[in-house]
Amino acid sequence: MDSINWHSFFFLLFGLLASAFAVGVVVASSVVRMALYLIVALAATAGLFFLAGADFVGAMQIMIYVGGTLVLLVFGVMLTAQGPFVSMKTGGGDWLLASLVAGALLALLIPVAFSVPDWRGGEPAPAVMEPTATPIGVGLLGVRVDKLDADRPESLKPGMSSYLLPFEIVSMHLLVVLVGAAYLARTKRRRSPSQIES
Amino acid sequence: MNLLTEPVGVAHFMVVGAIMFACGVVCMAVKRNALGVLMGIELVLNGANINFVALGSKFLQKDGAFSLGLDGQFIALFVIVLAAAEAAVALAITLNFYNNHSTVDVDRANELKG
Amino acid sequence: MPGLGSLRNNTLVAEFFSQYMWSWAAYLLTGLIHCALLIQVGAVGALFFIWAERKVSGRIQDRLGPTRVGGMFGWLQSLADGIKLITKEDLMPDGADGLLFRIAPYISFCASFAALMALPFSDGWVAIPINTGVFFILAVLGLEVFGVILGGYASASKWSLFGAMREAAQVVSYEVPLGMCVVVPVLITGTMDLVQIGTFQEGWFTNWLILHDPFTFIIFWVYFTCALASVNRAPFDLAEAESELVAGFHTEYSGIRWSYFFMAEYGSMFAVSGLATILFFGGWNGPVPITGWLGLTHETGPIAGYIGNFLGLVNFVGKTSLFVIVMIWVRWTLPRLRIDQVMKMCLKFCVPIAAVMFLGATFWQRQFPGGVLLKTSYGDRYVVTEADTAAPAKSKDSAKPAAKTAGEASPGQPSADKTASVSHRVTKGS
Amino acid sequence: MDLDVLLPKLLCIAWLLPLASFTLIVFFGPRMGKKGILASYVAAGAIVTSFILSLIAFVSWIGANGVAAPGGHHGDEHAAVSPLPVDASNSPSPMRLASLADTHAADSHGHDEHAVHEVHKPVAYTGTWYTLGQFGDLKITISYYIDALTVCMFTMVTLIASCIHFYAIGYMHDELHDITDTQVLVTKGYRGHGHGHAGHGHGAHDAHAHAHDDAEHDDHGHGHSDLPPPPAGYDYLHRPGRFHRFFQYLSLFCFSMLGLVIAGNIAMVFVFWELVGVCSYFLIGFYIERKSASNAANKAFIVNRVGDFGMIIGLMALWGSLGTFAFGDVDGQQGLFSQVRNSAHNYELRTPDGMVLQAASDEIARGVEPTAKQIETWRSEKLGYWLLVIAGLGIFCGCVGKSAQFPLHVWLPDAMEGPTPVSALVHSATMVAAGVYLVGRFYPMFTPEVLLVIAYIGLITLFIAATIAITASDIKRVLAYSTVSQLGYMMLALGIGGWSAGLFHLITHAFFKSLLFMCSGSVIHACHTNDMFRMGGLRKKMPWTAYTMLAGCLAIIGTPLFSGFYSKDAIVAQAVMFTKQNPAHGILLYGFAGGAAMTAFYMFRLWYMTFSGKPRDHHVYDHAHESPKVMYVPLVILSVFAVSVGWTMPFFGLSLTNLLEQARPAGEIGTGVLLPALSYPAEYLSHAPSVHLIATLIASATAAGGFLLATLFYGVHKLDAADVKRQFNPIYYFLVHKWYFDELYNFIFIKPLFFVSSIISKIDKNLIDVFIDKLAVGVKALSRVDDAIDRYVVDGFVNVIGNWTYSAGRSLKAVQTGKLRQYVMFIVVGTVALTVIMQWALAAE
Repeated sequence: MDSINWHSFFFLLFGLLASAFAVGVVVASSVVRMALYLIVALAATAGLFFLAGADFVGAMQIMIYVGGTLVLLVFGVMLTAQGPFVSMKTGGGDWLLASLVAGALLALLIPVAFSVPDWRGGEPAPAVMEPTATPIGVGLLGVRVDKLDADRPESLKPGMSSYLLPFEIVSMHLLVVLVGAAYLARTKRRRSPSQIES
Repeated sequence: MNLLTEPVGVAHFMVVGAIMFACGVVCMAVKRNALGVLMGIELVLNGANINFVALGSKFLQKDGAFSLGLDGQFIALFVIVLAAAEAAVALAITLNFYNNHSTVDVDRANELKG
Repeated sequence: MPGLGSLRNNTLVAEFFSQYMWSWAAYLLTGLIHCALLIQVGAVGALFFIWAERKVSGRIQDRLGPTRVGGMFGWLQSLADGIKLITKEDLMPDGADGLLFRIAPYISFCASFAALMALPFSDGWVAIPINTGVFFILAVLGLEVFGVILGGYASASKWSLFGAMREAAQVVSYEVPLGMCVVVPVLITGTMDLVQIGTFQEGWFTNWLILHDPFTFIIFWVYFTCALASVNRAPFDLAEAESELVAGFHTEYSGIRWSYFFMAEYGSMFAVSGLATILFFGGWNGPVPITGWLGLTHETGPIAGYIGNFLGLVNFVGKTSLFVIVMIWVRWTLPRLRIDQVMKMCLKFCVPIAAVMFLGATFWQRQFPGGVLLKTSYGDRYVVTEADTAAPAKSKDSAKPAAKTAGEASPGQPSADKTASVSHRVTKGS
Repeated sequence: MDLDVLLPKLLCIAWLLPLASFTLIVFFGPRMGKKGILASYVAAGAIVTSFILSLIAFVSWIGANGVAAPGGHHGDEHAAVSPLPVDASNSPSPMRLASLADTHAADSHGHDEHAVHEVHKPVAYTGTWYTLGQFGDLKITISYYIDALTVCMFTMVTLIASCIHFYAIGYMHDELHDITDTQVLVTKGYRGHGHGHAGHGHGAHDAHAHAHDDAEHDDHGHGHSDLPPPPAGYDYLHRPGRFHRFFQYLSLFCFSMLGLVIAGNIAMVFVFWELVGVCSYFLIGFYIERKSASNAANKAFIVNRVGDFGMIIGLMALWGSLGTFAFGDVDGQQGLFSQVRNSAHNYELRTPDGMVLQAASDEIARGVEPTAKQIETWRSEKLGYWLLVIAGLGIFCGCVGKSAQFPLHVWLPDAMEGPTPVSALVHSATMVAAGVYLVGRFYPMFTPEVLLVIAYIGLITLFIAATIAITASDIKRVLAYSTVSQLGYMMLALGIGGWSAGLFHLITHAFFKSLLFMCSGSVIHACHTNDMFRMGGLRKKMPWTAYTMLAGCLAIIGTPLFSGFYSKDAIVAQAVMFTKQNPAHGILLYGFAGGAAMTAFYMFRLWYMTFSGKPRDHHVYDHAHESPKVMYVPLVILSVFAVSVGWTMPFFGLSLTNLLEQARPAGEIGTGVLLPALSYPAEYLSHAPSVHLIATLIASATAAGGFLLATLFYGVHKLDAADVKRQFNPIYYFLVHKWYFDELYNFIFIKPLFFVSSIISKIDKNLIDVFIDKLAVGVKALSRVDDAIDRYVVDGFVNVIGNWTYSAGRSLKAVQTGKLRQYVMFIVVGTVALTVIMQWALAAE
């Protein structure tokens, strides 16, 4: 027996976890359970990111997705968690239809994934893991360390831009979104009694 | 191939991504709870993210002819951040919807029916 | 094992074991050893700190605290309590969501335990050396609240639900200033690797980052406040405010599940205190460089290095415990805040102060890249070697200062060094 | 700091400060303090700071260049400044064109008697601040040309302007609140075009307001307690005060004037020339609701435009042939002066190569090679000389307009419609001085022929204006004509080669004329009338004004020891020398002397009628009062200067003439080319004691004669003016009607213009309008057709499409279920289907 490839082993572990809990999200009827499963699925995805060598993105996944997004979701659950809304049943026809469509989607996507020979794996990959936090951080500030010109190390390859502008846009976007969300979700002023009478 | 003994490739990651994507789609399609739909969106985005990261990874392809390089991670980062923003807005919309209709059933939100 | 280069140290240990058994078993064994050690930190630490809490609170309230169990000072009191908890009947309310109710304490405990995985206890003594360690600890600690929320929700009790909601609001809010505070040491050291941050402060206590500049000094106190809030300690313990919510989110819990929550709380207290120690108080580097004087470094030899590391561990745990005890002291001294005061504290004070300090530290770093008090040795230590700087086309006279700044901006491991110095050069050039 | 760095900086700041003040007031004027009172402080502060800066520049100039006139022209009077051995061609720019004794040139060309005197190039700092644009070789720049003249002018302008700013704070006080203008009648119920409408609107005229133009030219329309009731059906105009606007214009004016003075090229001069004209227009028309004021403003502007037309011709002649506008050499490029008079030829006037080539362009086109030798040949054939004459005459044309010389002098007296501080600043001290200044600045370019024209124009002007002034009854008009006359003096002086004499008189005149105007303003302020026949005996009521005005009068008539004496003396001396050398033009001296006598006569007529004797109108007399301190303190300051500005400072040896000598253009005027008989004496020759003695005698005698006559008529009433008036009735009316100039122009220009325009209007109405009408009818018919097409074809088409879209929308409506989950399904199914179809399609390929 060949020795176990631990990378593949952990991939299988995390992949199965992610898939299983993603299915769990679909199947679960309680919103809170859905949230729990989603967390596990997302955390497993973070594990997949680590396996793919994207440690910074993985950490971000945990920090923002799992930490931030889901706390927000749970927040919403708490605010709307009153008896009848926790679970709402859907008709069997809907389920059937959705499954068919999803099946078609999978049938489309999975062959596509295997259609490129290079993507099928099987060859041992380079072993050294490089930290990605610094290149990503510098890249967000406008310099792509990984795209340096071999001839002139002080400059980028022609046409290789970086992500300073998207970064700024996303920052502004986040700010606007937070303000907008706060505005949307604010407590509505109750109508005064006099208005109700009239 | 024996997945336990041979190195995995991009395709395997993409399969996981596809499964999450499909689950997300089903989730959006069958959940009547607005929060369920939201979670479906998160799953869909996450499935896409897996593809980006996998295509940018150095460990999964030998020569990297189709590799996105660090760009994959950048895109994934932006997706994560935008997903957070989207979740915040969607939650706010949901809360507003709840305030107006006293429910989070998306089937009841059909006032824009043609 | 390709791709898991971050588990390098463990790989060494595992390879040692794998001479005697199957490799997978060797890896498993390695992992188990680490886990066992870390759980000891959680469990034994909890025992000690609970005892310390009782003693401290006793002294503060002008009484003696536990005195009997275990002889002097009642130092076995916590153990006795633990045994009692384990043997207690495990209750679950009727309307509870069984799965979530059961799983919630584990989630909390796992989160605080996972945070300890990335915490270095001495130079290089860390379970998993992640080069985004700071980030990882923050992210994982943020997950602890999830268990609390699930527990509160699953209990089907309005007290629990209220407690959980309060906690969610509080923790989500305080993560923002906490993150900002943590960014400042990262900014100064140029790395998120906790080991490197610790090594950065080697030498005298003047090298500690809290004394690096006025902004770090102020931001430490903001960090400490936010840390208190994010681990739900008094005066921010609204999630378990007895006077209002019975016992908050763990009202319905008892027995061993309750004790998991308890351990999670003390575990995360230890984690944030340890983080504070590393980020601001030199980690395992003492106020006085005794290990250096005694020659207990890796340069002298592996045994001496091991002893030095052990002294560092003692140093680290001592400082961390000191912070935990300060937390205890705060708890029994200050009254609990109202929820609106908690929020106001975060949004109106902590966030702006942290933001301003962050800006200030940025400018300080720009103006005095070496800090002001930091004078001693680290400057030479991180000079990039000639091989790193000679390769790119750069004039000879400018190579030296560039190397120095690059070294200060990003000290540390050789593999990261090259990237860092290159990136620095690019930033200057563009 | 070196002077070549310091001076441009100082003067630039001094120049731009009023602009800053103007900008501030434009934007924030009405909000500056109560009713804009702060605007005056801003403007005054700016100009005072400018003055201080100019003074620093003045002092540092003296510190660097000494107080003595350069060269040995003055024999033993002044020690000659040792010339600095700096080679002008090598020195960097902005270069210090040192007093260069070009002895080599003098030796090699030592053919005439002047060559024994060293020829100096004046010290001047040139440079460029900003290049606006470059067209071929021509650079349009903001540049500077700073020499002693510039510095003196700067100090003089800012000093007088400062005094006038302070004076105006008091004088314009009424504008701080709403004003009832008794000179403007509006129909009852008219409320004006809204308060505070910007710019010079046509408010009152539009509303059929009638200018109530009686003999009284009252600057002050504000209500007295004893307002005569307005005629039935009319109201007096009631309008908000415009205090800040006044100071805004003053600031802009100061900026423009200083820019004109510091300008380093003739194009920049022209720009500021126009700006000055615009300011003058604004200020004359300050009381825009009065028809007379608005007419006067228009008149001033249009008459100036006539002169500017000539100036543009001159500019074109210069640009077309010489390719540069700059006065001095900048960045190694030869300026105008160097092209006309260069050191290689001992600074003698030579037709510049460019003009020669321009004039010889026909021959060049025919293939004659323009070699250096050929150019010399052409030059000796006087080719291009006419171009130089035309350029000079053109530039002088502009000066004629601006300095109100005959025949364009008609606007200046009417300009007295503006507030009195404006009259003092704009129409006596500075703006009208701009013309004289430009003649002085442009002096090296003028050929003897042009100078002769200048001299005669000056003579005619001074004579006409002096005669009119004798009969004028309006106190300000007397002064206005006096100004015109004095400007004539200056032009005359410049025209007969008295360069420093003319400019010296320009500066002394600026002081005493602004003093006189401000005194008259003070009187008007007190009496609320301009009419001298209603004044009298005011000396007791307003002593400060009376005696400062007396000082001004003494100065203007050239009483010994007063400043006017020195300048007039210099002019007379030059005139004596000139007529000695050119007996044919003796009239220049006699006309001059006659003018001087008339000056003395009308000035003292004015003073006596105003201040001495018995009050003629008791109503006016009772109201009269001394002006406030803010008004008479500037008077005192100015009177000090009016007396002393011509003196040579004891111990220092500092005198204005010496300073001006430092800026004297290099080279002699020489003899005329077209008029060979004409030859100009060098100015230093007139400093000979023998000439001076004659000059002093002439000047003093004429002045004394005029003064005595005035005293006889108006001081002691030995002779009755009315008798004389009766006796010379036709002449009197001829003079009262200002030589019928306005009527003449009316007949020659305006009437024909109206005639021509009426014909054109008829053509327009009967031919063009009819054609357009017919065209319109045709278009109307065409549009009917078009309308039908639009209605039935285009609209029908659009309607059909619209109906299709509508029905399609109705049938597709059902798809829009409003259910979120179905939409998700649609998206996914669509994506899958699209992919499948595409794959199928690609595979089919």
